[in-house]
Amino acid sequence: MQTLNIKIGGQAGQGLVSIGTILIRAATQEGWHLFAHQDYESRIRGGHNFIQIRLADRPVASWENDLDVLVALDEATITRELGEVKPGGVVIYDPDVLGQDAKTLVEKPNCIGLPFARIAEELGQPKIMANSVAAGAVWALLSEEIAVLHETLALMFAEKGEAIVQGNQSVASAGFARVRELTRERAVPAKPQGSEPRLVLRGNDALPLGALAAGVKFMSAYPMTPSTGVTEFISEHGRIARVIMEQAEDEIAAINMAIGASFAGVRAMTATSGGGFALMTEALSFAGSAEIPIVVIDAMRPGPSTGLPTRTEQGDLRCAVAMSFGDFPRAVLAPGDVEEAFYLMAHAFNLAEEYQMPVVVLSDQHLADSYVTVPPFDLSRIEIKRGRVVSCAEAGPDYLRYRCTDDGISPRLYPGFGDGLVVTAGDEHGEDGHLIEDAETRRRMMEKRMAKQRLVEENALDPVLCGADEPELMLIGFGSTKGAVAEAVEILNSQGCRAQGVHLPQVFPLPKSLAALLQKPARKFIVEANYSGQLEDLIASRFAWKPDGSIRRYDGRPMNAKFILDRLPGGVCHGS
Amino acid sequence: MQTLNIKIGGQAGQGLVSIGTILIRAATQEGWHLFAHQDYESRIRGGHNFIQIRLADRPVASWENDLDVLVALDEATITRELGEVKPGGVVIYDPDVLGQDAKTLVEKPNCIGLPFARIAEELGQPKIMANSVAAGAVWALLSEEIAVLHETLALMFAEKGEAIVQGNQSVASAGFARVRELTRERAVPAKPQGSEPRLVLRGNDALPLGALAAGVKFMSAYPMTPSTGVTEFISEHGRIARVIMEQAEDEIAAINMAIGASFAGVRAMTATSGGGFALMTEALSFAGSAEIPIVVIDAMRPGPSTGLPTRTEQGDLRCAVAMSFGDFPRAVLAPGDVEEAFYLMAHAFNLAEEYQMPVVVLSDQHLADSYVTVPPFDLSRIEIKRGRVVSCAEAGPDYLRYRCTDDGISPRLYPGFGDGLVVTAGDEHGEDGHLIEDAETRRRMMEKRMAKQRLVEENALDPVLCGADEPELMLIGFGSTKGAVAEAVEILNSQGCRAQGVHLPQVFPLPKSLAALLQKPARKFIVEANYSGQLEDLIASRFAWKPDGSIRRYDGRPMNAKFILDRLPGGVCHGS
Amino acid sequence: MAVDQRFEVRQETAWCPGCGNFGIVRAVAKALNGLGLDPSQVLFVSGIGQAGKLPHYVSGNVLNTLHGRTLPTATGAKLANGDLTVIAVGGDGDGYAEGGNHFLHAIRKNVNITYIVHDNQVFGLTKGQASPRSDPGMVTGTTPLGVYNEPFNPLATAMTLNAGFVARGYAGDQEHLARIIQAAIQHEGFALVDVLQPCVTFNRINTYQWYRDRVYDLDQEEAYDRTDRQAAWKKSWEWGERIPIGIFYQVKRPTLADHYSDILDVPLVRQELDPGAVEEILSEFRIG
Amino acid sequence: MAVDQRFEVRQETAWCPGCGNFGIVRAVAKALNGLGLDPSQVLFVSGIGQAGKLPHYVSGNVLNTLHGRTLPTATGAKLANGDLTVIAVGGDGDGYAEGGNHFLHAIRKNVNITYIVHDNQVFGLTKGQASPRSDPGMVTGTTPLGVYNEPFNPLATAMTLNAGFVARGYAGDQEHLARIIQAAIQHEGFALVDVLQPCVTFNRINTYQWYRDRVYDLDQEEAYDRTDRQAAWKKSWEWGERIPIGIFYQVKRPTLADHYSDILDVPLVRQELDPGAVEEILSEFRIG
Ligand SMILES: Cc1ncc(C[n+]2csc(CCOP(=O)(O)OP(=O)(O)O)c2C)c(N)n1
Ligand SMILES: Cc1ncc(C[n+]2csc(CCOP(=O)(O)OP(=O)(O)O)c2C)c(N)n1
Ligand code: SF4
Ligand code: SF4
Ligand SMILES: [Mg+2]
Ligand SMILES: [Mg+2]
Repeated sequence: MQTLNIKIGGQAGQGLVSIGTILIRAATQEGWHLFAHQDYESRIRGGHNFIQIRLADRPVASWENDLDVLVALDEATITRELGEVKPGGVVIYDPDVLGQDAKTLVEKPNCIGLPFARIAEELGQPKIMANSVAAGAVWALLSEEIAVLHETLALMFAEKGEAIVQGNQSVASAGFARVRELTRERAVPAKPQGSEPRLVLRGNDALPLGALAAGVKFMSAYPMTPSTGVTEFISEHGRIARVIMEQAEDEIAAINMAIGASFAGVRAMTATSGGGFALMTEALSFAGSAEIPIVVIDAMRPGPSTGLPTRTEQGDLRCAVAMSFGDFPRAVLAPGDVEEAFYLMAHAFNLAEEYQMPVVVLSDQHLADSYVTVPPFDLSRIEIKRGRVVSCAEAGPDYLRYRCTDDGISPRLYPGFGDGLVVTAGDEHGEDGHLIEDAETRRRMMEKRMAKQRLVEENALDPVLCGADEPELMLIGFGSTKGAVAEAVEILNSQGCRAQGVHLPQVFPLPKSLAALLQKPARKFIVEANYSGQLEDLIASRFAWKPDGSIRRYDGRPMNAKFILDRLPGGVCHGS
Repeated sequence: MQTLNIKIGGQAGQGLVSIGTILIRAATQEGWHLFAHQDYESRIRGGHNFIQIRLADRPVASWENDLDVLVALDEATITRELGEVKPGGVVIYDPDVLGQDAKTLVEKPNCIGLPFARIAEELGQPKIMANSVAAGAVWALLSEEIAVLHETLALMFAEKGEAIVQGNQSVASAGFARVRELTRERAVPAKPQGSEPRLVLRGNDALPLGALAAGVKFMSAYPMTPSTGVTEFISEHGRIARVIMEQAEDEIAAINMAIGASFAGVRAMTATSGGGFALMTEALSFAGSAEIPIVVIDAMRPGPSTGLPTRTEQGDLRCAVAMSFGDFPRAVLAPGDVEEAFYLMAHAFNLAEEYQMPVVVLSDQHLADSYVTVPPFDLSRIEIKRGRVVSCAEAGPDYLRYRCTDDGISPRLYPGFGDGLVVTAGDEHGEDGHLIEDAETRRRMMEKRMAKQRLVEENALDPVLCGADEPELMLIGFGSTKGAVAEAVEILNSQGCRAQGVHLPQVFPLPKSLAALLQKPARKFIVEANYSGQLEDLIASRFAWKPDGSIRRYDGRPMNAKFILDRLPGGVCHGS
Repeated sequence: MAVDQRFEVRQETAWCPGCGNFGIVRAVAKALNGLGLDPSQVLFVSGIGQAGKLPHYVSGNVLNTLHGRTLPTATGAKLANGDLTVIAVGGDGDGYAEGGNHFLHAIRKNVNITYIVHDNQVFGLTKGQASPRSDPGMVTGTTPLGVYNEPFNPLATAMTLNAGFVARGYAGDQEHLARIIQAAIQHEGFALVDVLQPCVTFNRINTYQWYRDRVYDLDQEEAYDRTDRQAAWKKSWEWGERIPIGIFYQVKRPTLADHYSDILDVPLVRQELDPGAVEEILSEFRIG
Repeated sequence: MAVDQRFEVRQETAWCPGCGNFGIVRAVAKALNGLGLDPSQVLFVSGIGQAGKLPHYVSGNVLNTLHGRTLPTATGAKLANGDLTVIAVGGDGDGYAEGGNHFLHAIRKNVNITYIVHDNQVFGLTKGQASPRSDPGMVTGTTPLGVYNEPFNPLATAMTLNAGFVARGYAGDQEHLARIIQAAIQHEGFALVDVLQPCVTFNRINTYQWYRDRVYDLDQEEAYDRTDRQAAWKKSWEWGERIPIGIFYQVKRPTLADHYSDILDVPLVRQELDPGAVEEILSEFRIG
């Protein structure tokens, strides 16, 4: 596999994302597959951020440490990240922003000074076009032709008019020419094969797209990084998709509004993170008791408390599974990549409606903000299953919202859709939804609701496997570690170690099929991005089982294959 | 053991608690030990409630099913509870409130009609004194002398003046005389031995008493059954104890107010239940991150959602342990009886302050509302350990709130108590409390905080054992099932089954010493009042272990020995 | 009032005999019958408390949600199906303590619902603690030396938030209350009806007698102009010898549904779900 | 203003260059220096948002708590140690959206704290979504067709809740703002200072220029009587051509600490903890 790692570092507000987006789109157009992750601080201007793009000639799902190209828009990029550049890698920096010490650091071969803003201005363009200068400069290391980059700029700035397009193209050409000239002896990578259409998008695009495909009609949310992208996506596309996205005064209002809408008969959701998710605990329990479908996206970030708002972690798993006073049925899904995010999000609505319960979809900052190229989604795979719903005709005046059935699922009636009255309560209730106090009805209702939990477990999504079939080493993870684990497994196998990756797209209830995997004779490690081993505890409590070891990251930074491999004990594999 | 079960049933507002209290106090005075539990609906008037008092000649900690005496203030008591009366048991009912069908039911020997209100009125006293008539009537089955009952009434009504005292005494005498006359051939039980002073109180008295003994100075809460008793207790005694109890607008405000007070340097707490506890999730995580001590009482009731507000369950264990986005140290205590409630509550404050973390004390409606007689508390056992606090002199201007230490515990300074500034944040922070973004500090701070969790685990309270030392059968429980388990174990041992009870006063982190117990060769059952086996899951996740069976109750009613014994599989004991 | 009697009041309740809630539930039924509505087209959303039980005692669909969460829940339901007549019901603790934030913001959103608050000035169901509406000095389980917080004025607050319909009823005057509730339902937008409700068990201050001596109908005031917000705000502070009831303030403002009118041409709940509809949006992310 | 300079403003911040927050933090330092306070006796309690970072940039004790939870946290701290000067700081989202309920009830409690709201009319830290203070029509990430909710008027609301001190400052006028903050700190009871704060990144409507053209000092109005609540409430609606700043309303009301005066004769934090003190209460439960 040919891969190429480009990191663009700078302050918030300097246009990192713009440069990144231009390059991502152009590279995809050129035929590259890519994975690009973002690292930013909890501030609007200043600080030190980066976007890191990994290009490859086949699909990639994680990032690599060593850089082929480093683009520095600020001094910190040089002082902090220069060490990550591979021998032979290229550094492009803006000399106008470097202090004397940093300047000394770049007095090396392959370090190219390029005053991005100055170049733009010299060409009579506004400073902000520095972004295109930088993009052009990087492009020179990727291609001998600037055409695709120009095309990309034309598409991206089309709305702003011809002058802007041309301005951007001209400054990009300047950056391109300058770097091409200085790196003439350097070969550009072979142009990747294949030019089938692709999507390039982030988790925060794929999740709301999945929701829209599933027919979500109502969302309410309160902004919270890194879930805000989902919220703004639905807001932005609300008119086209005919969906209401109503900003709430707080997360409590958000989820309760969505519950109200769902009760009335539409697919409804909310999205939040950490503290906001915590505030939804009570309402989630209400949805469980009242048997109202609801889908909640929790985009995880490092806690406890406000923690590191813009970083990544998988530390909400325990509470997603446990949050509840009292027991009620639920499912917790944990997509591992952009494609899974899309399809699982649609699946979440089916689960929620078929079992009339809350479903939590765990995302995290790494999934939310990382771009990846994927084949176009297959919308025919999205099946909308609204569960057991009574038609107007069937719903006679003796309709019972909580009618006891064999499987615990009572037929739903949307209020106003028949003569029957829909009576719902979070207090314990009888089949008619009115409040009860007696022990017998209580027992029956608990059993009815929890019968659904058993069904959910029986139909739980199976683990997604990769690597060797009869492994000597098994790496088990969930959510956004999927790509890192897969790559680690691939590397291990290439080194002769029979490794297998086990990704759990559904973390609660865990699929029974996991039991068989756990009994395989391999040495097993659990890989997760939290301190205490929340997945490990979950598996332990379900299967009374402990792994041979665990690999955990809790500094707010995303996993990758190297992180995992570095932490595997020596000699863990016979092959290696 | 001689025991005697008295149930008084009637509507809310009919004075059940008054009758119960009179009898409880008088019986205690007479030398009885007792356990009395309450069963009531979520309404203020009407419905069907009862209070059930078990008298015994030695300490008892749970209730029994079969009744020696049933007092019916309403018809439902007859129609629903008559079947619980033992052969030979006595029924005292008010004929004025029975319909024809119920009247037929009480046409039996040992059923005594006594128009309580009418008797009071005939004696020229107000209707409300019906309570004392009923108390007198029951007393006639306990004692040949009314003196102690009169004394009790005198003490209880002293504040209301001599006329009221005498009125109550005279009507009590009337009830007493009437029943004595009709049951002359019936022997009263032997007067119990021992007349050392005792306390008679409920969990909802013992918990706030423990807090006051521990020096709590600030409480904020929002009313919620069954925790409200704690709140009102502190309110009522606030002036004497010099404690502020401030009613908050909601539970979020309540816990945050308490956190603010604790930060400023006082012992602070809140109390809540179910949904209110859920709403505190975010703040608990903040206290974990900012390392602010806080004690939260969660008085459990059956969920999910509003559930059965006035009933009992142990369904919040999972969330007490797990509630958090991100990992932070905490302890969860679960007193099993009134004495333990008192001492553990004081212990909770020590834990919170020594480890600078949140501590949850799980109570439940059964513990909260049940009266029991106990020896006077030994206040000399209450040691106040405020943890590592910097004195004014030590706190120089370079004070660091989150100084990294070997054990993770940073010396606390109360703001305003020295030159140093106390800087605290729920965002990830450095030793100085200011916000950070870097991975290294983040990692260090996580490790610092979680080091405390290990210490808490090492110092965890050991299981409290009862019964056989080398058991063939082990019953494991936590919280308010303690008495029921102990009695079941006692009965089993008396039947030749070597049973042992294991009560866990600390459920998180679980004590390591539990591991050894789990390895004993006995057959082990987990006894808990929830549907899904939350304690079982917790033990499983910690020790990768599963019990031989589980006994669970989830209809909102309290466990007792019979419930447990009925559910033990036949032949589980060689002895039995 | 019309003769239609489709809305029935249940006999069995969990309320105390004599409670003001009975007057409210009867007024609600009367108002709905008077409007000729069909119970299956009416949705009650209620919180937790004695007041929150009302929907269980009168015909209609019921969404009995959490303590304090009536308003966002009702807002969501109304946006999903604007054909439903949505009536939110709760106590003063529910609405002004636990639910205070939603009170502010539901008004700002101006969703077309009616909000009836049973204002008994105590937390009834939890046995009589102070509510934001308790009069200063009231002794309760949490205020042994009497209530000291400034009482919350829901009418003045609603007007400050520019609510379009702000009224007060009295549980002891069912006819008047029914008329106000009808007007509230007919008002397009958020309509607050705060109802003075004697709690015979826990509130020994604000009793039937107390109210009877004080309550008067605003309509009796010749000069009263219910479109003058400034004057209405001032009026809402009258609380002593005389206590006005009636519609304090009414103006028409655009509702939340108006903002979403292009989406809500068909109620959300009647719109088709079609995965294919996402194709257009997906194209933004397609390259090549 | 006095020469004491014990309160210093940190150079390094996470704010955007030119942000109105700089004016606020400098005014805060100036006010505190002017009052001759000692940083160790001042406690800042802040929420989450750009505004919530302020305490990290000026000398003093800091309790940087959760988004929206400044006021109850500050209330608890003040009750525990009344010797501390407690200043709560947060954004308009923090205080009027997430924290709306606490805003209502902290005012009702009238605890002696100063509450400074950085009112930039957007959610800054989460990148510019609408806040309750956004002007109608403002296009943001969550309101692509413009804000439609009725804007929240914090001054009018505070007065409706009978706050004893209600003021508005402007980040562009540090001198004036510092004076107001001093008056707020000196006021015994809850004091609200809502500060108009340009957000140069996300708010393109309410800019420095926009404010400069509109803002005027209430003190310049001869006839203005800041003890007349009715008039002050009316004044607070002036928002257009002219925007008043200054102290809108000020009266003295008993504070929360007054209610607890017998307990608070010594600050809670300085009281002895003695298990023996519970003996008297225990005796109620003793029999025999
Ligand atoms: C989150 C939460 N907190 C507290 C409670 C307990 N609770 C139930 S009803 C109630 C107050 C009732 O007062 P109000 O809303 O005025 O209704 P009322 O009973 O007076 O009609 C409270 C505090 C609850 N159910 N949920
Ligand atoms: C419970 C919770 N919800 C949401 C957030 C995310 N959040 C952080 S700051 C903020 C809003 C900031 O707006 P404002 O309070 O006006 O402060 P500003 O940044 O404008 O100064 C939000 C929504 C959070 N931290 N916690
Ligand atoms: S407690 Fe008060 S409000 Fe509740 S039902 Fe009884 S009288 Fe009515
Ligand atoms: S985003 Fe706005 S409020 Fe935040 S620092 Fe930047 S200019 Fe100031
Ligand atoms: Mg009430
Ligand atoms: Mg703001």
